[in-house]
Amino acid sequence: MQGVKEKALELLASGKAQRVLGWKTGEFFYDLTPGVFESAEEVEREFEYGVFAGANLSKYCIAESKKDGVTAVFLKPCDAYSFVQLLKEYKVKREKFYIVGVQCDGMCDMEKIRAAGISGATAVSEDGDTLKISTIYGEETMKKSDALLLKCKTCKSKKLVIFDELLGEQGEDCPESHRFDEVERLERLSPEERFSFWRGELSRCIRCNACRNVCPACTCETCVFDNHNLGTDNKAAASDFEENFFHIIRAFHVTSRCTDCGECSRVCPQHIPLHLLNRKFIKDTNELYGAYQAGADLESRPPLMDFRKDDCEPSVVYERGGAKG
Amino acid sequence: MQKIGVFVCHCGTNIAATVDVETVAKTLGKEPGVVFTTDYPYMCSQTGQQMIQDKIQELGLTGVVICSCSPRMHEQTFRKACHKAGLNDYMVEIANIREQCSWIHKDKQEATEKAVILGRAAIAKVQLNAPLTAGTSPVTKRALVIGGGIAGIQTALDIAEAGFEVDIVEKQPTIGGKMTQIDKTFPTLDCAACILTPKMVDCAQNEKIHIYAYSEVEQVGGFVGNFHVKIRRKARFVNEDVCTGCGACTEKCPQKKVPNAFNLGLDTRRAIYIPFAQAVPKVATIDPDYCNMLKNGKCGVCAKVCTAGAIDYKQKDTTIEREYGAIVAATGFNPIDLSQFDEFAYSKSPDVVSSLEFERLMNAAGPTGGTLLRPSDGTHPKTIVFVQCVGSRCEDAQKGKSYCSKICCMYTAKHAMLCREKYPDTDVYVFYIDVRTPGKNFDEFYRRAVEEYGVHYIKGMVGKVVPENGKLKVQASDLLDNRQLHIDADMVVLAAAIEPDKSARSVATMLTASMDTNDFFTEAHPKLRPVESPTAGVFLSGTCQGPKDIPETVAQASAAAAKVIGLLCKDSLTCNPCVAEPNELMCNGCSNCEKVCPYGAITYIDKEFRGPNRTTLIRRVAQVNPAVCQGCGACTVACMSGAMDLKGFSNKQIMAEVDAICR
Amino acid sequence: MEQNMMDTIARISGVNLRRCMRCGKCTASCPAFDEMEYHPHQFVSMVENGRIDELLASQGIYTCLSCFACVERCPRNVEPAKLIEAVRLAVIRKQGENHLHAEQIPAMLDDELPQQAIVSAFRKYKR
Amino acid sequence: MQVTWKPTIVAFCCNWCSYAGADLSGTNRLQYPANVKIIRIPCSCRLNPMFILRAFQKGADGVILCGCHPGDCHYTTGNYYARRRMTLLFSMLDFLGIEKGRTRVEWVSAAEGAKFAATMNEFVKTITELGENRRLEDLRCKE
Repeated sequence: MQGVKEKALELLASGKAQRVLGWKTGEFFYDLTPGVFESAEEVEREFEYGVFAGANLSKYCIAESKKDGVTAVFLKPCDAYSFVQLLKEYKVKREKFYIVGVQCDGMCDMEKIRAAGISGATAVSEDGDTLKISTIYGEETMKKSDALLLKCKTCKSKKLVIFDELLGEQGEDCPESHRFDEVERLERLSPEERFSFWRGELSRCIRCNACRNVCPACTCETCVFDNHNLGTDNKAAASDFEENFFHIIRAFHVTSRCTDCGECSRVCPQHIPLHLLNRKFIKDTNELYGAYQAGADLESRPPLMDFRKDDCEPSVVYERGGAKG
Repeated sequence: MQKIGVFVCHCGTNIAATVDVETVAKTLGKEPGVVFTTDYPYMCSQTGQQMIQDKIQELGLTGVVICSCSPRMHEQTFRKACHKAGLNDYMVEIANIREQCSWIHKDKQEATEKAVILGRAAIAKVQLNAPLTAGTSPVTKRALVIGGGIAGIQTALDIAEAGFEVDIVEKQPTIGGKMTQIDKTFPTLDCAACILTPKMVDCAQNEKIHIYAYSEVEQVGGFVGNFHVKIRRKARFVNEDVCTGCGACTEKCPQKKVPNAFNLGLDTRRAIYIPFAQAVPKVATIDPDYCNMLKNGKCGVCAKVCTAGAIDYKQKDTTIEREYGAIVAATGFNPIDLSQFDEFAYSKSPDVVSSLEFERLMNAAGPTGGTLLRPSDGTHPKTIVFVQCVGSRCEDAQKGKSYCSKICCMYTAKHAMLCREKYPDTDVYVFYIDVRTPGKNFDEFYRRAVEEYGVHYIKGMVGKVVPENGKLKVQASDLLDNRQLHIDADMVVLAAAIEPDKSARSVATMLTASMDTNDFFTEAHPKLRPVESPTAGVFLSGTCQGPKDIPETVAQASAAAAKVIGLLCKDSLTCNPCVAEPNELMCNGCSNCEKVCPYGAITYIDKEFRGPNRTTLIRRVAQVNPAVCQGCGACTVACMSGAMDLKGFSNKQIMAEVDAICR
Repeated sequence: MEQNMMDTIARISGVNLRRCMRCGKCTASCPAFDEMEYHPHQFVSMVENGRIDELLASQGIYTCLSCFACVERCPRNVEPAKLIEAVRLAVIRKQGENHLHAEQIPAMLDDELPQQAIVSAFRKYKR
Repeated sequence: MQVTWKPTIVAFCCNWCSYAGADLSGTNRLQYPANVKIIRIPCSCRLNPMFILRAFQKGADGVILCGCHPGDCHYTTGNYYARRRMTLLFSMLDFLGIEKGRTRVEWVSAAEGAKFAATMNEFVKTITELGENRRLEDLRCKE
């Protein structure tokens, strides 16, 4: 997407925004991290947008919302859902933001590029469906679709649910995202197989809390797992139980609030597919209580804070046998 | 660390036979914080209680655990006893070792082990207990009655009688409700107006009662004892204080073609009107849908003829705000819309009427001056067919109601009887499915209609009514005779089902009072608390709670008034101290708790907090109104961070119990 | 046997007989009342009381017009017409017990009768 | 070893219906195993999923929640929320491969003493068949 950096400069120059929330290069060129820019010089020097701008900026809006003046923020479709959810929970103030909706056709994962046998990359650019990769050994190309982040492969929607200005075209929901395929696959397994799958995954957890810190739905002042007074604090993955406990409760706490932005899995240094826990809850909610997308609007009641008198009984879990049909 | 005393009750042999109480007492003595244990045959006896009190004072106990029967039995007893000894009520925990241990187990060892564990859980909990004091909230000594029908009138009169101020809000221009439209009342056949209008006048003249007619409740805030209500007074375009009710305007108004709602559209009235002669307040109202002056500024006749100068075409709706201690819902009923029942030709023939329309046709103040005439041609009907259960007991929710409307059997008997009495030359048929006449002198009344007045009661139903050559061809079944009947009737009267007034739903929402699927208000307990809503401070009067006849309505109205008086007599209300409480430092202002609160007890405020480096931060945090909170705990689970906690059943306490049990 | 038939008819028709509150609106609505010896409300009670054989032998089941007035009007959704249809089906299912034997038919044939009607009758009532 | 093991079962009962139902089964002397221990909570909606996991951590083998029948909640809506929360939580536990029989919700009114006892007998039987809770245990909490 061209013009993101230019838009940042334009917004600062016109005074529409006092600062810009965007991306800048991190440790490595493929490691774009969120950054706040207050002057044109900073933007010129550090602002960067490209195929590695996977980071969801909406959580950073919480901090910016507390500052004076207007912050311009670039939101991709999945980030926009998170932003609306934050708005719904009063974590950000709408008038504090000038939202530039950025249409997005997926962000890339350096590890996928490496996995394709390309090493020593120094720069990556996109040309339509093709990625051009400069390496110390020369130029390489690969199909962009093969390098997409996990979350982008199963993109749920290209619709920008909130913006003041659009870069690119407004998009649509992607009903064919197949985002629940993996959940369904697991549901079809026997409980023993599922148990060993999840033990295998969760036992790698090092309790670095990256998933919690990046999650736009994890916005508590004090996380329940940091609450010493309550006796629920636990800081280290000291036993199997605590790994389970942390991830079950975290997923439960974001149920009907998680927009499925996929950041948890993107940032997990241990590559635990945490998004599957969230998607399991989303899938169950959709199936049992009707389709619901967190962050799609400001008015609807989240399913967990709502009920119908003829809701199914919890015993439905035994009947469904974990998987429907 | 608490100093805990543990008292194990034998309950005679009820507990001691299966639980080794001595062992329990001895084992629990080893628990941390326990400074005293004992067992005693009857803890709840005077001596038992005295022993607890003595030990509290002697040892300076800060917590007491009593292993005895269910807390549902004696929690209050023991709390009171400890209170007398200076220990806070909420520092007492009961371990239920009778109902949930000794009575259900036979093996003494097993039961003893379980009793110890239950005792441990109670000790673990009491370790974390904190003294709680019940707060109080003041009571505004004024009641609001929503709806000014016979139910609302009776409730208001009774409350006023006890010396409290009452406001009646009625959406129609006059109070009186449905009963004003009724001709005679069963089973005594006295005239409805004759018994109702004196009560209406009493309301108007009672200094304690304030009538806001032609008004609607717009917003309700607050809670029991402290409701804050906005009432919208709709513009009458007539100054209520100045109008004398002389009626000159209603005679001179040139717009004569307005369907008369009071007579259910069977005749017409003017654009400026007084619904009926005995209206209270007796003031004129301009119907803005028909008044030429209001519609296009041409006319002004009423202003010219009004010697009092009461007409005010520029009048606007106004809103008044009032404080109340209690609210009574008396929103009443309406007959259902009969247009769904085209087999009875209700919309095709004016001679097919609803029972309420029939009341007007029989009434001396009605469109025919009390002579029963067919609406179509003004002739006297010779054959009249009454159809019962039209829309009642109907499974099809699109058309009717599944319930029995309760009053139709009796009023139909009344109608049939009155017809035969006034016009002995008429043939009267009543088609019934069942005749339901429970009530004092009710069945006698129905039998009189059959035996003395010769009304033809036929067990069966009318299948269809076809208007043909000025007659109504009625095809019906006679099940006892296994015949199909064909009657050429002059008039057909349909006993329409009754349903709650449409406004009830929005009133219930404002009051956070619950309703059933038929939109009747739900009572707090179907048998034991029939005139109270589950929402504290909201009471139910009349048909808004379920179908009722006049005597039942009046009885319930007085019952609701008694409940209101009981509440308003108190200067303050003691609140349940086991309520939710947010930790503001941890609250993240997400509003999830507010969404699940059934009482609207949670609000949010922006509050200043000290930030890092001497800065201040403004954060949105939850506030719980302890007078409104009932302590269900729904919010505590909706709160992710655990900022919201429930006093008396805190997260920590419950987890301590879990730990003690699973240990 | 009776119980069996009752269940079969209830199953074919999908009618819940217990819903009937004996109001008689079905019979009141029936345009073919005079043509039937049993009337819609009786169908309901007869099936419920196990008087199936009488129903099966009744000519009335063929005079029912299937106009569905009773279904439309029934306040309890009992749907008597569906019951009558089920009884007719039950008669058809009792194939062998039919009124005519194949060999009786030629004598009764009439030149005007369309060939197709005869064939379909055979198909319908074959053993 | 196999013979002596008896499951530990925690039953969370709402104060208004199920706790009273449990009392009634006591009053009627209806037996159920002693391994069931009841914790009184004001309403089924007070049950935080953390409590359930905590119970498993500390060695419970089964957890059951009893509340008023839907529509009969003392607080009008509490059990409706509890129903959704528990449905989703149980489904998640199943998704993680935890035996789904270990958790259960049952609606028991104050008049259903017999149902309470029957439910507990049945639940204890189920848990006994499932055996010790291994998949959601915390070895540090075991003796």
